[in-house]
Amino acid sequence: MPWTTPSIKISTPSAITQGIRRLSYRQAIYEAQHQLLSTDKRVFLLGEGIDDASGVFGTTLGLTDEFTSQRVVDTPIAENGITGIAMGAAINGMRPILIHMRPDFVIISLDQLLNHAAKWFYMSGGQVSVPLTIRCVIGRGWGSAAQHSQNIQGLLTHLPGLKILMPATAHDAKGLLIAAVRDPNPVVILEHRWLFDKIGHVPEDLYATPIGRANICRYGSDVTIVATSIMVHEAMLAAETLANEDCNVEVIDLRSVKPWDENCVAASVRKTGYLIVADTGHQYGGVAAEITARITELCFSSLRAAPQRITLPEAPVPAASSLEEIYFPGQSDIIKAAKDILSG
Amino acid sequence: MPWTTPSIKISTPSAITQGIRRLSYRQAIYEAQHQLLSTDKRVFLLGEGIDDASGVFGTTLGLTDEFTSQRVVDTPIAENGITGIAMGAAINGMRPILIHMRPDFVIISLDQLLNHAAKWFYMSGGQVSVPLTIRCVIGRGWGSAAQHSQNIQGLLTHLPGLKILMPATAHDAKGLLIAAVRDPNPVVILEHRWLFDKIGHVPEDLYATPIGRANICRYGSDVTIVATSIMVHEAMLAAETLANEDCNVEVIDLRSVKPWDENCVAASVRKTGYLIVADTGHQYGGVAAEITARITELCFSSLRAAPQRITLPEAPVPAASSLEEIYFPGQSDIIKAAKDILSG
Amino acid sequence: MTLPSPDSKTQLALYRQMLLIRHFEQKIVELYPEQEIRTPVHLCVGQEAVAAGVCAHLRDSDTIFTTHRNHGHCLAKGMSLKKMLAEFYGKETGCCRGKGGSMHPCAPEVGILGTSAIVGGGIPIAVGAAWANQMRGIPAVTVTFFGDGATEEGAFHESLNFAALKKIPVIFVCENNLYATASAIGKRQPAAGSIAARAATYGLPGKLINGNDVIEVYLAAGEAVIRAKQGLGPTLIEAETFRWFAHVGPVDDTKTGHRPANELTRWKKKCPIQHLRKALLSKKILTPDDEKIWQKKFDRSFEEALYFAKTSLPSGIEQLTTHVFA
Amino acid sequence: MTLPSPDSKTQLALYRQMLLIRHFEQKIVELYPEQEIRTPVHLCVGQEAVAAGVCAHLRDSDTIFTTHRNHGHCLAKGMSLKKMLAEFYGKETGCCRGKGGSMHPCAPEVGILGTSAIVGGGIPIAVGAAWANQMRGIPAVTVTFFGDGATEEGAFHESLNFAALKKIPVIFVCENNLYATASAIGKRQPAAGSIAARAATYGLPGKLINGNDVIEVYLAAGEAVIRAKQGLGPTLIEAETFRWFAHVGPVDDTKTGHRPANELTRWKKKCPIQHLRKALLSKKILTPDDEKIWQKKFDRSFEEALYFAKTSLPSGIEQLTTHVFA
Ligand SMILES: Cc1ncc(C[n+]2csc(CCOP(=O)(O)OP(=O)(O)O)c2C)c(N)n1
Ligand SMILES: Cc1ncc(C[n+]2csc(CCOP(=O)(O)OP(=O)(O)O)c2C)c(N)n1
Ligand SMILES: [Mg+2]
Ligand SMILES: [Mg+2]
Repeated sequence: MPWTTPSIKISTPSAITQGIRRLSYRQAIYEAQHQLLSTDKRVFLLGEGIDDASGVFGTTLGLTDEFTSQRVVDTPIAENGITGIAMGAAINGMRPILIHMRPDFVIISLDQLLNHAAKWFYMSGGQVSVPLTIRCVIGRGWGSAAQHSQNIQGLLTHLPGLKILMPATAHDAKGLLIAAVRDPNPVVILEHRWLFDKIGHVPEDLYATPIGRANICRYGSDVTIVATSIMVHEAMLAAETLANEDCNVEVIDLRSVKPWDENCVAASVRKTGYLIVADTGHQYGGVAAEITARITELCFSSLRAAPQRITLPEAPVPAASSLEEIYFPGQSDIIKAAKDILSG
Repeated sequence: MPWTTPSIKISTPSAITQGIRRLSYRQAIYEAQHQLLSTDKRVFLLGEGIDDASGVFGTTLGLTDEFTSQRVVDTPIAENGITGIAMGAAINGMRPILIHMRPDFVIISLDQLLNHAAKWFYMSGGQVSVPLTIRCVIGRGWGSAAQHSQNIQGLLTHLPGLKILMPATAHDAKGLLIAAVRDPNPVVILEHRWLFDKIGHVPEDLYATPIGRANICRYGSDVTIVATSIMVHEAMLAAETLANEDCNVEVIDLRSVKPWDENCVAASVRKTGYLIVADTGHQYGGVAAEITARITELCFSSLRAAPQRITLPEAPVPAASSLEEIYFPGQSDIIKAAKDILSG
Repeated sequence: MTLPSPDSKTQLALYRQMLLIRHFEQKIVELYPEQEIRTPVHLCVGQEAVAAGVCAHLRDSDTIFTTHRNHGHCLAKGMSLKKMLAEFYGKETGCCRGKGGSMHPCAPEVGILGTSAIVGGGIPIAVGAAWANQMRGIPAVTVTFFGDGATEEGAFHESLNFAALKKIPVIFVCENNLYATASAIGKRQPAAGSIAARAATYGLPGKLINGNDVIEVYLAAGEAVIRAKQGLGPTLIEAETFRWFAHVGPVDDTKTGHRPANELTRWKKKCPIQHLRKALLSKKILTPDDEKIWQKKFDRSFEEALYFAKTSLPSGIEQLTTHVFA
Repeated sequence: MTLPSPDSKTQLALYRQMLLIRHFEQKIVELYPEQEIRTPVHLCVGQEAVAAGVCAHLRDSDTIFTTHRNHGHCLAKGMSLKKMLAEFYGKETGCCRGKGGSMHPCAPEVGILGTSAIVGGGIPIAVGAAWANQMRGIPAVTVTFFGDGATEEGAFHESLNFAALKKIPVIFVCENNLYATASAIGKRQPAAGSIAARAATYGLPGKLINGNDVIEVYLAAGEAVIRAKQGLGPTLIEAETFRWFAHVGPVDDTKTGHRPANELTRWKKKCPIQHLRKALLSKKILTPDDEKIWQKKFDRSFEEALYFAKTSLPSGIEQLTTHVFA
């Protein structure tokens, strides 16, 4: 269907894809799940339509046949209840991976996620932890509009108790999923659909990308750009353009938005003196707000200008493609921000 | 019951209570509702246990008898459904005031609140607005713990489409409630339970406190403290102490956390060069993060030190009173922050 | 309370309505590959009888809440074809100024106060809108259409409870098309359960009907409307039916492996339009000429609307951040 | 399937259990005015039969999920009195290290894997925990206790559907005490509705029982446990009962105007403890001496636990931000 292909072009900057074994982001997720199901009896997958012929954008294809419908479980349409059920299984010996095809459906489950999963270990005085992994496919475009393409990292990061990951590469799509399942806490992974075809180096083994560690994708000394998810790729493209104008950008792929690698970002900002945060989400109290506020606290004397945030406009997602085009920020916004910030 | 009385003492700084007609915050809310019910047939109240003998901490006492159970409606325990129902009534000619006794119950209703009410006007292309008012009593103490005393302004402010108010005085408790009901949009008012006995000037007429306008409660030139809800009173107490040490603090009662009065705060920070934000909520992406990030953007060259945030620790609310005492920040934290920031 | 069968005129109107919906959907099927409609479309071919049979009872002052699968309901409720198509094409002249797309139609002038694409999300809103009528003394009825999948959401249960408690003039119409996306109902709900039977446990009438028989739908909805208007409260109608196309898009999803082909073949034989057509022809209520005239009319209005949609201006930048707040 | 009546020994044990719960609650009533228990208490006096009758079937490996009104369930499931009281007193030695307070008891060693105070919140979690047992081949049963108010939440409905669909070994025990805080059930649920009857519409057995008759509770729960262990799936038990104190705190809420006094008087006559006591005394299964000995024992263990609780250290600062993550 037309809406399964990106409306924007993402080329693959070389720095990210060096390496030998190459898989797509989609295949990387598939492989992580396959390996987890194969090696850990506690792991199971559940979600709405998880076993249908499209296989959650191809990430679960064939897994039901191979591992049975007991371990790859189609569910009723009942996001809050199913989240509670997955959580119940998690506290009683299992390692569920709950899959949502759209971020908006996570909002329906926030009672179980925020009132329960995020607090259970603390309320129990450290006795009962919740090793629950939630995969959520995020995306945009093709008139999906206000209720089918929100960015929810800003909602999920606010209250204590959840870890939130946003892989930008095939490598991390696999590594962070494995890390999430191994983590004894509730972890939400936001996977960007426009990255599913993105190819990158993916080792064959069952490796974990450490949660809370950022990745410097490009070294530079003039300005620091911290980016999440698809914005990492926009930032890399912007960096190439800026390099032609003698501006050396350092691009940091945050990977994990909570906890986040403040040491890595702070060190970079101390070096460059300038910070731009490019997040896929909204501005008010979003990930970009937190990074800006915190880095200002940590690096005030190094900052040579106010940090800049690149986020969504203050409006729900519109449907018309003419509006979508201007709604979502991209490399040109990053280039503009870099020029603005450097020119004071 | 013991848990209905504050565990902390709040004296009443004079600047806030000047005036002639004096009512408590509780009475002010009651009066606003009474006047709204009397003057506008479209207004009705609904909520769990709204008509019981305690009358939502005394704010709805007797209203059912006076206005009938058709207009002051006890509801089933079904927060998401009831929010949708209230919203449905709002889009079809009514002006519902939906009351929650605890903020945590709002989290159950976020599908209707964030996926629906916040987006309806936009999705409809500006045809159908949602004049829904939600009153939510916030509070703390007496071992209410993780699921009964959260601070949710940081959750509600992130996505576009809701207005969020936090009255700190009796005057604004009435005025903002009236403003909310008159506003054609969904508005959430967070009323702090420990302020219910607080006395202040409350005019008798049906007046609205403008949404989005902050209130400078105390003028000063050395440091700006922006505070929300009960933290306004903590900030006023801190200001008195600091005044004795020749530090003149400007205290701004934000009142409306979204939209918020960035002009007022920016003007103050341009004058003082220092900003402290004292919010009742969490740090990551909270109201304090947004104000810090935004004011840094607006006033970078005026800032003489990094803005400081006074927020909750990164943990759910604990039950033991020994832990509660250290969990919630207060005037001493504000005093310390002011000293720290000024001493660089 | 049993209503008499509808007269010939009504039967003809019901038939025409179904035909109009089918016509519209077929046009969308043709146009969609152009990729100018840049919003997902959830076709209702095969399910036309429910929209037609229910909406036949409704006036502009009655309200409906529909879902992602809303074309039939909107057309049957009298929504402007121009505004509907313009919205599909992302135009400023669309029913939501291009902001809503295909999943959030809104036309207050004919009682469509906005649409949720969150499964189950519109149900409580409908109850609330109906409650507002009750409170204001307006003798109108509200219908909420939803799928079998929506009955799995908590919102469904909470809505039934409240509507029954307050005797709210709302009609719950579940179009049970046996699937939610590609998941058969048996994978989502226990075989021994029943959606219609649930109504009784809240003390409201629930009826399982053949959703492909427009007369049966018409009669059941008629009773429900009378109950609602008499102040007797809500009704739940479970109409069994089937969609012919994939969950989304003009695709045959039996070919993509999402659903078994023989099931679709079986249901196509139960086409709601053919079913009534045979009866009407044999009773001479309908003539093939009627149909030809209608088809022409449908073609003409569609072409006009399409021209309007295609030539309207795309939603402009000034729309981007307006209407966040009223 | 009908179970035989429990033998004298079992009856005596059920009686003793109820007495223990009542004893505990009365102590809390005495102690609470000291204001050293700084956490809200939701007393279950009047409802002891449900906890006693259900938990009599459970072993440590069986799991329960309870609610804000949890004292009876926790005691009947074998929770340590010391840890429970220490938690009430906000102590580091409490079952949640003082972090949970009265509303979130946790004792994995006896199958209490944490508690939600969100009405209805524990129900899906219980279903999931039971599902985990099913997946792991562990022949244990899980019970979720909840009030009548909780059945109004969507989570209840979603949980029944899923548990029935997957034949999960979980038992839904609704303690219908006719009130949620001070709202009578008639203000919240339609009179013509029924909680127990709802079960059948999901294809699972539902039974309305006298929740003040511990033998009736014991028998109903016994059947449900057998069904669950035989792989036949879940059961819903609606046990009608009544609480004697206010929703929260040791208060007579008929005096505060929250509930009518005559209703409470009527229900006090149906005291679950007195009901069984008369039968046991008349059959000479119980002697007043037994009771005296038990009371002494209860007193002694309570005093010990209280001493432990009061002399333990308050939860210290190092607890504040630990255990956010494992
Ligand atoms: C809350 C929610 N969960 C999931 C989805 C994704 N989704 C869209 S339509 C659909 C199936 C709905 O099935 P049903 O209610 O039977 O309606 P039908 O499509 O069959 O008309 C799903 C799961 C959604 N839109 N909202
Ligand atoms: C989701 C939610 N809504 C509201 C409350 C406040 N509250 C606590 S207990 C209670 C009544 C619950 O009634 P019921 O389920 O019948 O249990 P009971 O107290 O009668 O044992 C309410 C409304 C809550 N804790 N959680
Ligand atoms: Mg369906
Ligand atoms: Mg109850």
